[in-house]
Amino acid sequence: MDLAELNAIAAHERASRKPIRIACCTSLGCYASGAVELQQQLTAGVAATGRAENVEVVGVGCMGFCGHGPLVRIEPEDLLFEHVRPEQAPAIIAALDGGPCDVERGDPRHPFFARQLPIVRRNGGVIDPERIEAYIAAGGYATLYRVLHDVSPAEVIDQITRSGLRGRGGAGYPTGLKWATVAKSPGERKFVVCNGDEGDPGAFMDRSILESDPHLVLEGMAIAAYAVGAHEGYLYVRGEYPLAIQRLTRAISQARRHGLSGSQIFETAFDFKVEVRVGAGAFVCGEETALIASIEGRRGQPRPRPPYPAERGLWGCPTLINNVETFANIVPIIERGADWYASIGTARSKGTKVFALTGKIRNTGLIEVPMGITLREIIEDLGGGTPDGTPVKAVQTGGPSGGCIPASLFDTPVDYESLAAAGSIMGSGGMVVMDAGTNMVEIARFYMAFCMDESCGKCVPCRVGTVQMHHLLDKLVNGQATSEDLVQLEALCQIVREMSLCGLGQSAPNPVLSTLRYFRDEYAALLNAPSAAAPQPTD
Amino acid sequence: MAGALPRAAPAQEQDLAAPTVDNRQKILQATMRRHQYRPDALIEVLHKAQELYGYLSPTLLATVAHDLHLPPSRVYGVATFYHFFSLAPQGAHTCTVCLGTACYVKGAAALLAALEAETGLKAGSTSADGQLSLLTARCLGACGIAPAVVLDGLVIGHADAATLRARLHALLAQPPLAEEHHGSR
Amino acid sequence: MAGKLKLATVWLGGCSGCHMSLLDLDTWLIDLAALADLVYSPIADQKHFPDGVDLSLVEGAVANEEHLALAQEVRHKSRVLVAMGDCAVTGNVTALRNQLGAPDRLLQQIYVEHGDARGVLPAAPGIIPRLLDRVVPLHAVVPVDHYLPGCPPAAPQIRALLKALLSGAPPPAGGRFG
Amino acid sequence: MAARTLTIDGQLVSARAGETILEAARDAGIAIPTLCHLEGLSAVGACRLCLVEVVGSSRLLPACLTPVSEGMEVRTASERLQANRRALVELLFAERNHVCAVCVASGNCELQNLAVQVGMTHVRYAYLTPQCSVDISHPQFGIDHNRCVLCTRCVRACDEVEGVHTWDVAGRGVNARVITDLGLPWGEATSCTSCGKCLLACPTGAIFRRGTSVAELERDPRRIAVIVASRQERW
Repeated sequence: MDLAELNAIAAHERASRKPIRIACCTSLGCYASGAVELQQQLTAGVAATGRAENVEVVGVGCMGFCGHGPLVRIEPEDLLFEHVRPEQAPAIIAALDGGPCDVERGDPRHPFFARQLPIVRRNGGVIDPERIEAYIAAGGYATLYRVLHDVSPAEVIDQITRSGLRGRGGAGYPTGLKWATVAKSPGERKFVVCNGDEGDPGAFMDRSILESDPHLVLEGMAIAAYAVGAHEGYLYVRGEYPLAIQRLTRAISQARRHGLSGSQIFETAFDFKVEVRVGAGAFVCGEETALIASIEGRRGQPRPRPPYPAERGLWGCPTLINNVETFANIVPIIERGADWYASIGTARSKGTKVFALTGKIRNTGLIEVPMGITLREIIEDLGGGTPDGTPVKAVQTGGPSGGCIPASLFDTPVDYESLAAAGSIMGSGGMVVMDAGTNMVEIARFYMAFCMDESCGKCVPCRVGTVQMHHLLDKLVNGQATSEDLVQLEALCQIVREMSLCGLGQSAPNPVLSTLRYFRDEYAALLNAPSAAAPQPTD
Repeated sequence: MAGALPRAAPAQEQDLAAPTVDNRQKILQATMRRHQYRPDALIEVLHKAQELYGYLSPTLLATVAHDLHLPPSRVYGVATFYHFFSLAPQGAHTCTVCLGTACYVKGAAALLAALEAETGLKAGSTSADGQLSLLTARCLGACGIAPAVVLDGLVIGHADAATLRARLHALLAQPPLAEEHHGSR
Repeated sequence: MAGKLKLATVWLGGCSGCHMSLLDLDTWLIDLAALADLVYSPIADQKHFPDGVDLSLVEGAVANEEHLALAQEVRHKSRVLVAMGDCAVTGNVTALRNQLGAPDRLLQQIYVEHGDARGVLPAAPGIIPRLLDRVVPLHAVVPVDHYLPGCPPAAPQIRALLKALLSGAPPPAGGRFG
Repeated sequence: MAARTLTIDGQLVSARAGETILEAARDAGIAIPTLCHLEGLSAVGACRLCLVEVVGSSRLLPACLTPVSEGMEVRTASERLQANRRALVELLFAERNHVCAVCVASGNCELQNLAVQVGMTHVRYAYLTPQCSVDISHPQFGIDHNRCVLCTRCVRACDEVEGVHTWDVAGRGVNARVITDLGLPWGEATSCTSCGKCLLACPTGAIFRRGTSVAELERDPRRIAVIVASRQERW
């Protein structure tokens, strides 16, 4: 593969496009709602009405508006249809001629779409994620070509550093700094690992990126490998994401066939071989040292850091570990420059962040917004508030490691520092909206049950402390707790946070601490209360 | 409305043929060979073994340990660490309720309670006749269509108790599946 | 003699070994009698726990309803409460039954299934107290001021504790389980 | 030998480069509590008892794994550390069924000693009272999971010293258990060489030598009759 070939593929792909395009979302949400049958019906309908000459039906990645799926978009008219059933295919085809159509219409200019700034999701809902040609036609792999031929590894790292990109897995460590450390670490053999073990319940950004644009992640990993001097990579994906695994596996073999992965990429001396590793159901494997253990075929138990994986990681070799969304940012940054990227966002949090907006919210789905946008803008403007119009009570960010932010703080801008100051974390991007019907102590117990079940059992404070905290929360929810129990709960939060070995334990108390901080009255109301817990929240 | 998901196992290479009782051992051997019997392939191999046999029997674990030159206790330690691996046969049908945050906030716990009441099973257990396993999942990432339930690999979004009850009845009303469909002993 | 203190010792769910250890203090008990009056104890014939006790040593875990009621009464009427011995401090041997599940099932097994020919559950309301679901240490039901672990605590340890507490000093640290 | 000078609890301490804080402290006579650490085995930093404060680090660091550095300032016994350690020991006592009074290791047990060392007077947490098995299928040794603290010293001794790896950990979280081979009874673990290194490594009474515990001395009074009978034959 050389540049001419790459351009030829892109040109051919563009030339074979038809004037009218019916794009059908085939990502998990829509997939599970019957999108595949819908796509078949649309294809059959187009053929049956003799329009195959100028109409194409394409399966595309996630459009983001998952709560309204299956979604269908017609281009170039930019018509959006929601909740489409397979039997409505003829009506959609009829709509091509401006005919009457009773299929539910969406508004592509709705703030849910209009307020977004797609950078990593730019191809999501646009290209067919199962075809490398579609990615190449959208400019894919041209950046890798340019990097391998015209940019030195040090320059790549410099670009990433100057872009201000920070890890999108949650902690927000400066990506450029991490790359520089791995590049500097001595060693013949180095690895690049993509962390796709998106374990936070309520988060599905990485799944969506992998399902919608797998090559974007692969290209980002290849650039990273070039920059740090690695030749082998692993993509660790949750076993719960079979569709993402399938598309990723297919993407890797396509890239290999086109000489874009493996040996002598773009006929240069650069080799980069990448393998998928499938997780087997362990939240703790999102922690980087546990993830390494899992790739090595062992129990996913973390080990104390330092040494950090950048110095001693996979099989003791320097290893760069970044999250899916982080890698998805690489191509756009190199393509358009660090300055462009650094111009987006806030002083210390640059670029965009993808969030999964779920829970008691009208517009459920995936959004990509610039850093610095306020929680209120996300929840009220994009999200449209609660489905029944009642006030939002709080939003949970960061999953089991994060916290609940009350409505009174919704003017908080979304950036790493502000969310931390509000007692939560950016996390990987889950945002679960809660309304008045949500009992915050129950939510805290829910997360503690999660951490307790997911504790690997290696260190004492996390292994036993989470069980004791859960026990106390259980007593609270059941109205059997005394004020001494509450004191003990808070003390345990501190101990588990300070003494645990890895991030899972260190952050396990966060949901308790943040709900105690903002909703202490709900805890107090449960003390020695004779009645049982508030009823399970309902829709 | 539901779509079937691909199987939750590494699909790196196409297997030559659909697995039958006879060639499962061959397929497993081929998987190990493909990984050059490297110990670090243990989790990949266990994924494949479970996919082929339905669960990881002691014999199967012993074979894997032997062929990958791993201590049996390490194989057992790994197999019991990860939630995906099951050391006991699963039911002919499985019903998995997602208990992720988004589903929880939308009433997944009540949904699970309804299913437990309906089936008489506790979450994580299999009916005595081996027909149904009632399971829970951490988060399927299907938060956009919460609450989500997976019935025999079919994801059902915006699930409600009445619909699920009906679908379960329909599933269980089918003639019982033969033993080899859900792993042999 | 206005300064003489009121001392009580209480026997809940334990083997009485702690009290035996107390008796091992031999002649020092005479010195003790000079310091305090023993107003309630399994080794004294006193039916009701009196008011205004200065120091109570409690042996044994809380295993039945009578223990629970007595523990609460003792706490209420004592200025300083000491959990004496491992059963009071941790539940110890008395709490071993917690691993075997709820007591109803156990009683059924012991008295009916593996019992003598008559095979009946012991039932005498008001005489035989009902077992609690779980055996718990003393501090799980009432606030405890000091802990003296040991099974039993050695006589010199009990003496050191009594000496300190009766003179108003903090008890010596330490003590060992088992 | 490159030397490093550091301060531990205000005391100037000289250590070899590459030594851990724990080693340096012990050489200087400063006791830092440990449980999962055992000289001769790799350090895993799992029990968290040896966490210390190091000036300049926002996190507490495991003394067993943190190498000394020049000018390092370490505090091993701040009030916070003491309180946290005490809590950890209480959590361990609450986790399984540790009944010192009926334990073969009583008086010779690291967990029991730790309780004294950290000043644990009682356990503030709820006893979890799990159902734990006792495995005496091995002819020489037994394991009582009620007394196991999951320090994994047996696992490491078996793997790193004996080189067999009969032991490992199965399950996770509070349900984790040390196991032999495929989780079968120890007596059926064919990889076990009966070397007894796990017994040497165990800090509590979890792994014990059979026939030495209370009421467990194996005797066979019938052999007297056999001896007498055979003597009669000869005479």
